[in-house]
This record gives sequence, C-alpha cells and structure tokens, in this order.
Amino acid sequence: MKLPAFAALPKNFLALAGIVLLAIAISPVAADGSRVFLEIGNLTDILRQISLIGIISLAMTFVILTGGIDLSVGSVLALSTSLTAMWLTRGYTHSVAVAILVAVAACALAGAVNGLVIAFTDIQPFIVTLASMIGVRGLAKWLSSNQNIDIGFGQDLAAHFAAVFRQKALVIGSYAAASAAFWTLLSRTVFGRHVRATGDNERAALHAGLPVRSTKVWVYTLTGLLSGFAGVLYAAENHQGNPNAGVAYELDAIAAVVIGGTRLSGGKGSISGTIVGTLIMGVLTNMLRLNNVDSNVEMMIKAVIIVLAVAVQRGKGGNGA
Amino acid sequence: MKLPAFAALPKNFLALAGIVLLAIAISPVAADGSRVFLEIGNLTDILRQISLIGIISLAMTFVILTGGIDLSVGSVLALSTSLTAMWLTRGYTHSVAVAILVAVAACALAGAVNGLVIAFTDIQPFIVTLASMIGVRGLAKWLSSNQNIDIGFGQDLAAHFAAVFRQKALVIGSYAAASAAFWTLLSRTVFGRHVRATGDNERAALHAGLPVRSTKVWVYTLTGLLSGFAGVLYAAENHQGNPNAGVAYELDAIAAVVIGGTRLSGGKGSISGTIVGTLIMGVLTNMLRLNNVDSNVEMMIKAVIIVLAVAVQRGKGGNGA
Amino acid sequence: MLQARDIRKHYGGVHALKGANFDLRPGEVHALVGENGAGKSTLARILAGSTRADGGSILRDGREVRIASPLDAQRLGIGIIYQELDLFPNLTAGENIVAGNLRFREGAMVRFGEMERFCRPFLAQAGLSCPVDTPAGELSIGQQQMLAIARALSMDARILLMDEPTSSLFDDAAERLFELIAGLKMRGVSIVYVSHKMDEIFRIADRATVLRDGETVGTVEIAATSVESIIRTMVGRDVTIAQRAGRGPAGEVALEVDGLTTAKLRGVSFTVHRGEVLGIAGLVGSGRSELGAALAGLDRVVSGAIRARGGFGLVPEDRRVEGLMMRMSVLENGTIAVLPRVSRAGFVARTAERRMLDPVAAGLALNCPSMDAPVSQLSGGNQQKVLLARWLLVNPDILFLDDPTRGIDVGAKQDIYRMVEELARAGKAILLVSSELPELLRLSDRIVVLHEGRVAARYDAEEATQERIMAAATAASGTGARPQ
Amino acid sequence: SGPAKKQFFVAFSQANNAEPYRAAQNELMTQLFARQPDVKLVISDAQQDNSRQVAQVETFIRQKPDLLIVAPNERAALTAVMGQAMDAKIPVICLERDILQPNYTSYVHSDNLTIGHMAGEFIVEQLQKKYGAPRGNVVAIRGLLGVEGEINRDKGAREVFAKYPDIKIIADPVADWIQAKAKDRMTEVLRAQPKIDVVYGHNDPMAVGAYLAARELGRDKEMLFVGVDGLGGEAGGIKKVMDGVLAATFVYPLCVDKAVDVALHILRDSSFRPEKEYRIIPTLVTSANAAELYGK
Ligand SMILES: Nc1ncnc2c1ncn2[C@@H]1O[C@H](COP(=O)(O)OP(=O)(O)OP(=O)(O)O)[C@@H](O)[C@H]1O
Ligand SMILES: Nc1ncnc2c1ncn2[C@@H]1O[C@H](COP(=O)(O)OP(=O)(O)OP(=O)(O)O)[C@@H](O)[C@H]1O
Ligand SMILES: [Mg+2]
Ligand SMILES: [Mg+2]
Repeated sequence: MKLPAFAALPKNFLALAGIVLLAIAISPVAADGSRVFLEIGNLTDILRQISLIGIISLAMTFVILTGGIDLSVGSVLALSTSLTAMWLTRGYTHSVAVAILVAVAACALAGAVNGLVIAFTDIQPFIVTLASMIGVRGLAKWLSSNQNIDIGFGQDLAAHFAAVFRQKALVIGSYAAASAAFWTLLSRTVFGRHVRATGDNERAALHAGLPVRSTKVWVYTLTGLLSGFAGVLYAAENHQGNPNAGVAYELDAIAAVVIGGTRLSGGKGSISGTIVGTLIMGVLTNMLRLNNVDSNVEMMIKAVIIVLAVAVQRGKGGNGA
Repeated sequence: MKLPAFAALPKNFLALAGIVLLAIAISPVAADGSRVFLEIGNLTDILRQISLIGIISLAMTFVILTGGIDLSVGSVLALSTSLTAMWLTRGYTHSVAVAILVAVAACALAGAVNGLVIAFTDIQPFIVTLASMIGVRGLAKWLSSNQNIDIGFGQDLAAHFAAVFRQKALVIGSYAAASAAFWTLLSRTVFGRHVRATGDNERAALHAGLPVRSTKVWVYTLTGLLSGFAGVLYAAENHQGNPNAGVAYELDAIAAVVIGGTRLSGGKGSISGTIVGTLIMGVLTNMLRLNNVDSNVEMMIKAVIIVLAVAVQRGKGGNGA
Repeated sequence: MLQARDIRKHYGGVHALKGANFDLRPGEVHALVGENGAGKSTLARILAGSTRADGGSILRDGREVRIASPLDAQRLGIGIIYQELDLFPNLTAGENIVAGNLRFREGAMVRFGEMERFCRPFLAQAGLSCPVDTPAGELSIGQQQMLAIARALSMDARILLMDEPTSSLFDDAAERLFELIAGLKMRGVSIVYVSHKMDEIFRIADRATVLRDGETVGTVEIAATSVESIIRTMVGRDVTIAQRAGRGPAGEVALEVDGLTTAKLRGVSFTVHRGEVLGIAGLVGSGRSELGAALAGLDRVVSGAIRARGGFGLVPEDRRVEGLMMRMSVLENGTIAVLPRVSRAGFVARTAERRMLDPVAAGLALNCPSMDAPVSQLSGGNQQKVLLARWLLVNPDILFLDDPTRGIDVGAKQDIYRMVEELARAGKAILLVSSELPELLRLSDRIVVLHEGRVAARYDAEEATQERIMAAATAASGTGARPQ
Repeated sequence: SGPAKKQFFVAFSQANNAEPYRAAQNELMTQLFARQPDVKLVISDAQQDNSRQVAQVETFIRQKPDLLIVAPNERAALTAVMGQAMDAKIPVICLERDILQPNYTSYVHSDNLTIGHMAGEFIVEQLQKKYGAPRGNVVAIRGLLGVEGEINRDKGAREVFAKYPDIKIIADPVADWIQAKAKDRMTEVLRAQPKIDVVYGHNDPMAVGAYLAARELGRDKEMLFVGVDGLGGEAGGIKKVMDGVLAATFVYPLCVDKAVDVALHILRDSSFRPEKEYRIIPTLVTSANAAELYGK
C-alpha cells in the first residue's frame, strides 16, 4: 500500500540530488586531493547546522498541514535558551533534567496558548502567532533582563550540561529521532490523519465529528515543545542563554517546509519532504560558504537556486496559493 | 448602496476607537494640562511614523486578496533607498525626479519579476518572494558595497531632495493619496474586481475568462512600486541610502493588512480595513511609548492588545485559515 | 422511527426553515421535495447534527433526542451524504471512510491492513472499483459521490439522508444506486431522499414530504399521487411542462471540431450549426467535461482542429469549484465576465451594472435576498442561475452548457429549458451536456455519445431513444449508430 | 536657587538592546541614575531600526524631558530628529556613535579605528612571538556589514597588517555580530583552512563563537582568539580572557559613566558648559590585567 507521506518523495529528491551534485562538482579540493564537501566532518557539520531548524520544521509541517502557521518559534526558542541557562547557572536545581524539563514545558505551554486561542476563537493563526512572537520575545528579554546568561567552561552543572548536549552525535541523533517520530506520527497514527484532514477540509472534518479543536491545540503545543527542545540544544551549543536568539527562524522553518512541497493552504504535505527541504537549504548554504562566495552574491545565488529547486520538484497542476 | 470595501468598517473602527480612547485615557498630561497624546504634533507624528508601512500595506492588501503574499517588500525598500541615494550623491543625474524614477522603476521591475514567476509557474508566492527577499537584499548590499550612502545637510541636490521629501506634510499626504488611489482601484475599477475574483476562486476566474495572470503580475508590480516609493521617503527621512533598511517590514505590513480584517486565504478584505489596521498598530505603539512602558513589557502588552483588537472586530463565523 | 417537529432555522434575516415537520417510518424511502431554497438541505443538515436548529424537536423511536454534533447523529444511526460532498480530497478513499467512523475501532496507530479489510466491502457495495489508497481528489465527481455513499454505508446507518445523490450520476450509476437503496430497504434501513428528479422519486420512494418556503405543506403516499400533483404542492400553482417547440432549420456552421485529441479525448469530430442544440451524452468520465475544457482553451490540445465562428462560452459543471466566487456578491458574480461593457476608463459604473443584470436575473427567476448578498448564501439552484446569468450576459455565439440543470428544481428547470430554446432561436449554437437522458432528448436536435474519449455514436433527435444512447455509452459497439 | 526638590526626567533612546554591549550600557546607565533620587530615567529600544528610533525620539520630544541621551542606530538617520530636540531646547547627549551634524550638546564616544589599530598591533606582536617574524594566517569574523563599528574595526586592523606582507587574512566570513552564526561560519573556515594562527572577532561573542567551533574540532589550541568589547560580568569578554578562551579583548568603553557625569552637571548646574566632545580611550585586556578589570 502506498503511503501518502512518500508521495512527494521522488521529485523532492531530484532537487536535492541536483544541489548535492553541484556542491560536489564545485567543492574546493583539499591538499590530499579529496573534496572538502564530501569529508565526513563537513557532511556532519551540515547535519548539525540544520538540526535546530530541522527539528522546528518537523512540528511546523504539522501546523501548516492543518492550514495554520506559527511565527513564534524563534521567540519560543529564545525563551527556552534563557530558561535553561537560568535554571542551570542560578542554582534553581541540581538536576540537568529538571532544567531542561522546565524550559521545554514552558515552551510547550506557550505553544498550547497559541493553539487554544486559534482553536477557540476565529482569529487567524498568522495574527495569533505574530502576537506571541512579539510577546514571548518580550517575556524572554524581561526574564533575563536583556542579558545573555553565560554557561562557562568550568566543572559546574551548566558546563556539564553544555558538554553533553553540544555533542554533534547527540544533536544529529535528536534530529533523526524527532524526524522518525514525526514521520510515524503523521503517516501511521490516527492523530496524523486528523492533522491532514483538518487542513484538507475543515468543514468536512467538523461534519465527520473529528476533534478539530484538540488537533489544533496539539499541533501548536508540539511546535512549542520542539522549539523549546531546539532552544535547549542552542543553549548547549552556544554556551549561553540568549533572549535574542532565533530571530527570523520562523522564516527558515517555514521555507524548509514549503520547499519540501507542503502547501501553505494545508492538507497536503509530508515529513520526508520537509527533511529534504531542510537538507536543500543546508547543503546550499554550505556549498556557497565552502567556496567563499561573497556574502551578498551568496544571497543572490541562493534566491535563484531556491526558486529552481522548487520548480524542479513541481510538475504542472495544483494551484499556486 | 453599500460598498464591499465598507463592509468590514464598523467593527474595525470599534477596535481602533477602543485603542484611541485608551490612549487618551492613559496619556501623560503636559504642564498646561493638555493630554500629550492629543497634541496635533503627536497625532501627526503617528501618521508620519505609520506612513511607510501604511503605503506598503496598501499594495500588500491587493497581493493578499489574490491569495498571495509578498515577503520581499523590506528588501525592495532597501534597494530603493540605496538607488535613490546613489543616483543623487554620485552625480548620475542632475534631476531629483530622475533619481526617484530610477529607484521606483527598478523596484517595480523587481515586483514584476515576482509577479511573472508566480503567474507563469506553479511555485507558491511565499517561496518566490522569500527568494527575492534574500536576493534583492543581496543586490542592494552588493550595489552599495555594504555601505550606507549618506545624504548630507549641505546645499547639493541630495540635501535638497531630503529637505523636500522628509516633510511631514508630504509624507502624510503621500500616504493619504495612495490610500485614496488604492481604495478607488479596489472598489471602483474592473482591475479591483479581478483582484478579488482571482483570490476568491482562481479556477472560476480562469473559467470566466478573466486575465488571472496579468492581474497577478500587476499586483506584485504595484507592491514593488509602492515599496520603492516608500524607500524614497525612507531615504529622505533618514538622510541616507541604507541596504540594511526595512528588515521585517513585511511582517509589519502583513500584520496591518490582517489586523484590518483581510483573510490570508484571499478574496475577502478591504483597503479601509488595512488603513484601520495600520492605525491600530501606530496608535498602540505611540500609546505605550508615551507612557514609557519598559520595552520588554511593551512587547508583552502589545501581543495581548493585538489579539484583543482582532477579537473585537470579529464576530463568529468564517474559518480560521 | 424518526420524527421532526416544527423545526425552525434562520440565517440572519433569511428563514430557511419555519415549521418543518417530518415523519420517517422504518424501512421506507421517504422523498423530500421542494423548490430551490425550500430548506431541504437545511433540514437534512439539522437531522445530521451539522447545523443546530433554532427551535423544534426531534424524536427517535418516540423519544426526544438532542443532535448537537455529527457524532450524536452517528450514534443514533443517522448517516448523511451531503449535497456538497464533504470529502477530504488529499486523503485516500480508505481514510475518507474511516475518519470519524465510530464503527471502525482503532487505537492510536493506523493499521492499514485492517483499514483495507474494513473499507473494501463498502467500496464494492457502492460500486467503486478504485484502490483503497486512491486520493479522493483524483476521483471524478461521480466516483466521489459513490465514495460518500460507501462512507455512509460503513457507518451502518439505520437512517440514511441523501441530499441529491444522483445530481451528478449518469443513468447507469444511478441505476446501481437504486439497487443499493432497494437492498438497504430490505435490511430495514430508512432513507430520506432529497431530489428534484420526479421520475426517480416515483420509482423508488414510498412517501414524499413537500417543503415550501421552509414549511412542510404535506406528506403524501407516492402510490396515491401524481407528478403534477406534487409539483403543484411544491410550487403552489400549476406548472406547465412545455413540450419541445418546433424549431426552424439550422443555420450556417458555427463550430467545427476535427479529430480533437487531448489527454482524455481521442479524435473527436463533429459540427454544430447556428440555431442548433447538440446534446452530448456519455458515462461519468467519458470525457464530456474534458471536451468543454478543450474547446474553451483550458486544456492542451494534442492534435486536431477547432474552427469556431464567433465567441465561445463554457458554463462549467461544478459551480462551486469552477464557477462562482463564493465570497463575492450575486451582482459581482453575474457581471464579472462583461465588466468592460459597463465601465469607462476601467471604472465600473455600478448603476449601469445593475441595470444590465436585472432583466437577465428576472428572466431566470433568480431568487436571492439581495443582489449584494454573497452567492454562498444562495441555495444551490439559485447559485446555478447566477452562473447562467453570467454567460447570458456574455452572450457568446457558441455556448457549452455542462449539466446546467444539476440540482435545479422542476420549475427552474423549465426556465432553463425555455432559455436554451430561446438562445437557439436567436441563432446561437449550443452544446449541452446532461446527466438526464429525458432532458437531453427533449432539448437536443442531434446527440453525440462519448465513450472513453471517443465518439461512440451520433443520432438525430427523432431516431434517438434512451435505450440506444445507453447502449452506445456503455459499449463502444454503437448499437444502431449511424455512421456519419 | 529654585524649588528645592526638582524632579529631573532623563530620556535615553537606545539603538537596540539586543547586543550585549548595548544591554551593558543600559544596565550601567540605569544603575548610575538610580543613585540619583532626583532623576527619573526612561529607556526606549529601537531594535536596530532607524525609523523606529526616529519615532521614539519624536515621542520623547513630546514629553519634554530635561535631558535626552541618544545612542544613534545610524549616523544620518538620527541627525535631523536630534536637531529637532535641540530646537525644542532639550539638552542632547550623543552617545558613542557620531551623527552628520553637531546636533547635540555634547558627544561622548570612543574610537573604533583606534581599536582596529590596537587589535592589529596586538596580533602582529603575538605572531612575532610565535614565529620570530611577523607572519601567519588570520581569520577575521565580521559583524553586520556597513555598520560603522564593523567598518573601522576591520579597517584599523587591515591598515596594520598591510605593513607586513607575510600576514594574511585567509578568510573573513560575515556573522552579523551573532555568536551562533560565527560558530557556523568558523566551522566552515576550519574545514577549508588547515592552518590558522589568529582569529580576530570584531566583537567578543563572535570570537567566542569561533572558539566554540575550533574547540569542537579539537583545534582551539592551534590558534589565538581576539575579540572586541571587553564587557564585564559573567557573559562578558573580560571573563572570557580570564577563562583563557580569548587571548585578548579591547574594552570598547560603554561611555556611559562619562555621559551620566556630564548629564548630571547639565541638569543641576546651569552655569556648566560641557565640552562639545569627550573621547574615551579603549583599553587592552589580557590575562595580565583581566582579573583586576573584572573586579571593577
Ligand atoms: N449558510 C447560510 N447562510 C445564509 N443563508 C443560508 C445558508 N444556508 C442556507 N441558507 C438559505 O436558507 C434557505 C434554504 O436553503 P437550503 O440549502 O436548505 O435549500 P434547498 O431546499 O436545499 O435548495 P436546493 O434545492 O437549491 O439545494 C435558502 O434561502 C438559502 O439561501
Ligand atoms: N482532477 C482529476 N484528476 C484525475 N482524473 C480526473 C480529474 N478530473 C477528472 N478526471 C478523470 O478524467 C476523466 C474524464 O473526466 P470528465 O470530467 O471529462 O468526464 P465527464 O464525461 O465530464 O464526466 P462527469 O460526468 O464526471 O463530468 C474521468 O475518468 C475522470 O475520472
Ligand atoms: Mg439543497
Ligand atoms: Mg463532466
């Protein structure tokens, strides 16, 4: 039986494969004659660099499938970095787990508030999450008094936390695990079906008696949760809680989802597509950086390649909404 | 005869009136007992401050009505500021009009490219304009070699330009004129009908033989043009061409449109609503600043008020897409 | 079994229902009839729990029940097939069947095997042969209709509400539906059958309840009444079913199609003359709509030639998807294709616009609260009239009508027939697709039968019969087809 | 003298509060004014947006403060509106960044070009120590292009390196002042460059980001990290020098103590005539003096 999540795969992969081949072709060559792009270290760098946006974009896929959008992910990530670092460095707890739990739970709560407002009022998700993007950023800065909260390199709890959670394997592993979980959730569970049904035809979903509201609350809660978890990784990686972190992450996450073939109008899309979309962006950036392209020219090339990559994976048909 | 553009008016006005009353109520009182908020100077300050986003959001309303979105407006504005300042300060021309024309024309062209790609391919407007948001920013920075191009206060052409175009009356007047023009365009012309029909049901519009493609090309061209014009005003107001200007303006413009009651799914909305949405944001900011609210707390309050303002102007019914 | 008493419902100032009564017996097929906008769909939606009534009561087996949600209805054994087919286009056929289905018990995880086992029999019962994992959006309207039926069957409804289920089915598919209904009846299932097609009602229904302006005006035993009597009750006056008026000789050739081949069509050739109505028959999916799309230039033509003398207009078959801008007003929808005529320098003259639409709307007996109301608030039949008004205003020389009477009441149908005849008399060339053979036979001068994208047969009006057309449409070996 | 207890209202328009340097300015200013019971301070944050800052200054002018302090986001943009404040007879202190016309009562600043020179010379000195001759590979991590601080911190160092042909800037990625971006950009540089001697981050967070990247690849011992800003506190650059993360940083003075000092004089002493310009000299921070500076 053909699974819906696979439907979009081949064309997505085509675009990704094209960019990978280009990256290999124009990769600088190391002293030993090998292509820098293909070095294991470089490839895992790419994976590590896309992991945070990657994790957020998984949940964003669900939100967009329901026909919604979440602009607050960057601010929620910032809240999480600040909370994690505050709990670890200010002696509120002696357990790394507790600190992480507090941060992630607070973020899930922020997501749930988004979800509740969206599910129980008629206000468009764009507005609700725009408001929480502003509000949560304010909260993060207010909690941390506009300061970065540093995690040192000493022997304390915080440093221990950073040492563990900044490990490449752990970061990439988290992304992989979250990908697998969300792929399963979307294509193998009843919840996933409700997500797709809600975005596909909300009225029909209501007529069929599907739990449209609770589905919406859940997808935003999940987005908050994953953004919070991404924030924990950010704090470890950058050795600091930073209330200004994550600016414009929502655009990156949405871009990954949409480049991956998910329609912003909802109902149609896949986790595999989103992963491919995330990879396309990651490889593209890495390719241009490895070749020392001037940062402005890099932006112009990127613009063209994004459009081409999406064009490749589209046949005709469908509407451009 | 009730015009569709007025349909959304009363409830919009309710939200705006509420915020204005609140602003008057909590306004600080000047030494002479008058309320600072109500001073003519302050009221015109608000209008001047919202003019740029206001002008952009007029065209953004059209784009959103067709079911599209334009993320590139901030970058296009930056391109315009840079071009204007370059042409004025580098002796490319001896006419202010020519400099403005070059900048605005280039921006309209950028918009037209967006429109052409959107109209003639199947790629979602979000992706196309995200790409041009990146690409045009790169172009602006590349053209100006990452430098701000300062317009001095001397007696030269550029200074003369700035002196004229930064005048409050001219800026507010431009916004008023553009508002009137776009209101007329939407509610009184054939083109306006086509815009709404395209967003309401694109397939039906095609079946009815409407020029769907050229309509799309035009709305994006208009957005480029108005962003370009806003960029000219920006250059005068800030006495510089600035390739880093306008970051996140797209969010402000879209927020104004959506707070004004236009649906992101297209087909339904009004220019009057957008103007009210812009005013709500402007008055809100002014109110919080006049009362010296801490900038982080300001963000939190703003989030709540945005949601409340939108909630007020909505009854039940409609869907939350 | 199910009783509705004094049901009331209003939308703003519009009273959709103001005292609807209705009484369903076990194992009967109960027709619900009335003009467009009489409130049939509203009553069905209330019984199915998707719309809340303002007042009145509902009794199930004599006990008063509250139907506040679709799930309540499902628990009471009430299933519905909506007029606007509420399916999930991007979900598979199987997912459409099991979503929200209380009969299909599942845990948190999807078990595809079980889903397939569950759905198969119902798909087969409904006569749908597609795989369980076909996305619903890839099915034709007719197939989607059957999918909706399969879905209702799978919920083991004891009461099945069908809102115009045959409005997009061709006769053979309708035939299968009637067999299905007969089978359900045998098993004691009660069926509420909303339809505008009197022949169907007289074939399958036991009783009929007539709604007029939101009120029940009576319930009759079908065996003891006549078509004329029911129609009189519906409309409140006599409706003369005009027979086909004699028509003058056809004029010059208006449209010549030669070997037209597209993704779905294979070498289609025919000519249409001015003043002539060419009927196009065929099964669901035979390519009738594709022909319209190809002629309108909306589909890519692979080979063949289209020679048209004069402008071409297409009234699409699915008014919601391809026809109307649902959020725009009646007026705006009516005039959208002819705005240049009432505008100067790009500015629309609103009074002239209204003056232009008014007579056309009156001619079609368009019934709407106001010209400025969004079309979404109109009943299905009146929406169709708005779409027709648009094309009457365009007034092209060649007009392709794709099932123009779909979901239209008997009275309004007569209006449309009259309109088609007037157009032909005025020298227009008309191509007419219809799912109802009597209608096709009544209106056409000649009939072309399509089968799998090919022309299977051609008939003159005199020689065509329902049996001949059906035979040609179902088997390519055109029985009695006259080679041309 | 006038009424005994006049309350003064001081408005501070900050360009943004997102960078640690700016946050430190705000904090110090809040602290210093808090000690003055007769002064009420209000800070606004323009979030790096010229138009927003102009609007905020306009709103301040409406409130008629006794003194206005502006840390301009950009030179040209704020010039006119600060002129308006002067016209409204509000004393204006321009903090840290220059504007096009002298529309201020007093200008308190340091000098990024000097910092660039000092950084360049420090790096040359270190390379001289390492190789016995001024040669080696330098990576510059750049802030947001086009900004004055970025331009001069870069230019100053390049002017110094220009004198030594064997010192090469082998990569200069742009990280927009942001630590997380610097880490990603440095990772790519490390992949492409086998030999790096010094990393010059145009601010401390970017230098720390580069350090984190190198550390992850086990190459942090191979090179020195030099930053700029030298903020105090746990998260500041001075602590990073003490921790051995940075070889050096340069205190880019907050300028706030001087500004507050001048402000208080203007407010309380009507006969006080401030200088038009106060220039505050940057300080080099190395392991030798870090602990001492950190205590302050
Ligand atoms: N959502 C709605 N908003 C406003 N008015 C509505 C709405 N739905 C139905 N109506 C109105 O209620 C009345 C009854 O509509 P309903 O759809 O029940 O008619 P119907 O008998 O099913 O007609 P048809 O045969 O054309 O399908 C009509 O006047 C219609 O305009
Ligand atoms: N959106 C679609 N995607 C895939 N196949 C389609 C789609 N629309 C129609 N088809 C298929 O194309 C074929 C021709 O469809 P068409 O609509 O032209 O048939 P038709 O004779 O007009 O029948 P109908 O009565 O359903 O309109 C059918 O097999 C149908 O299933
Ligand atoms: Mg109906
Ligand atoms: Mg058809």
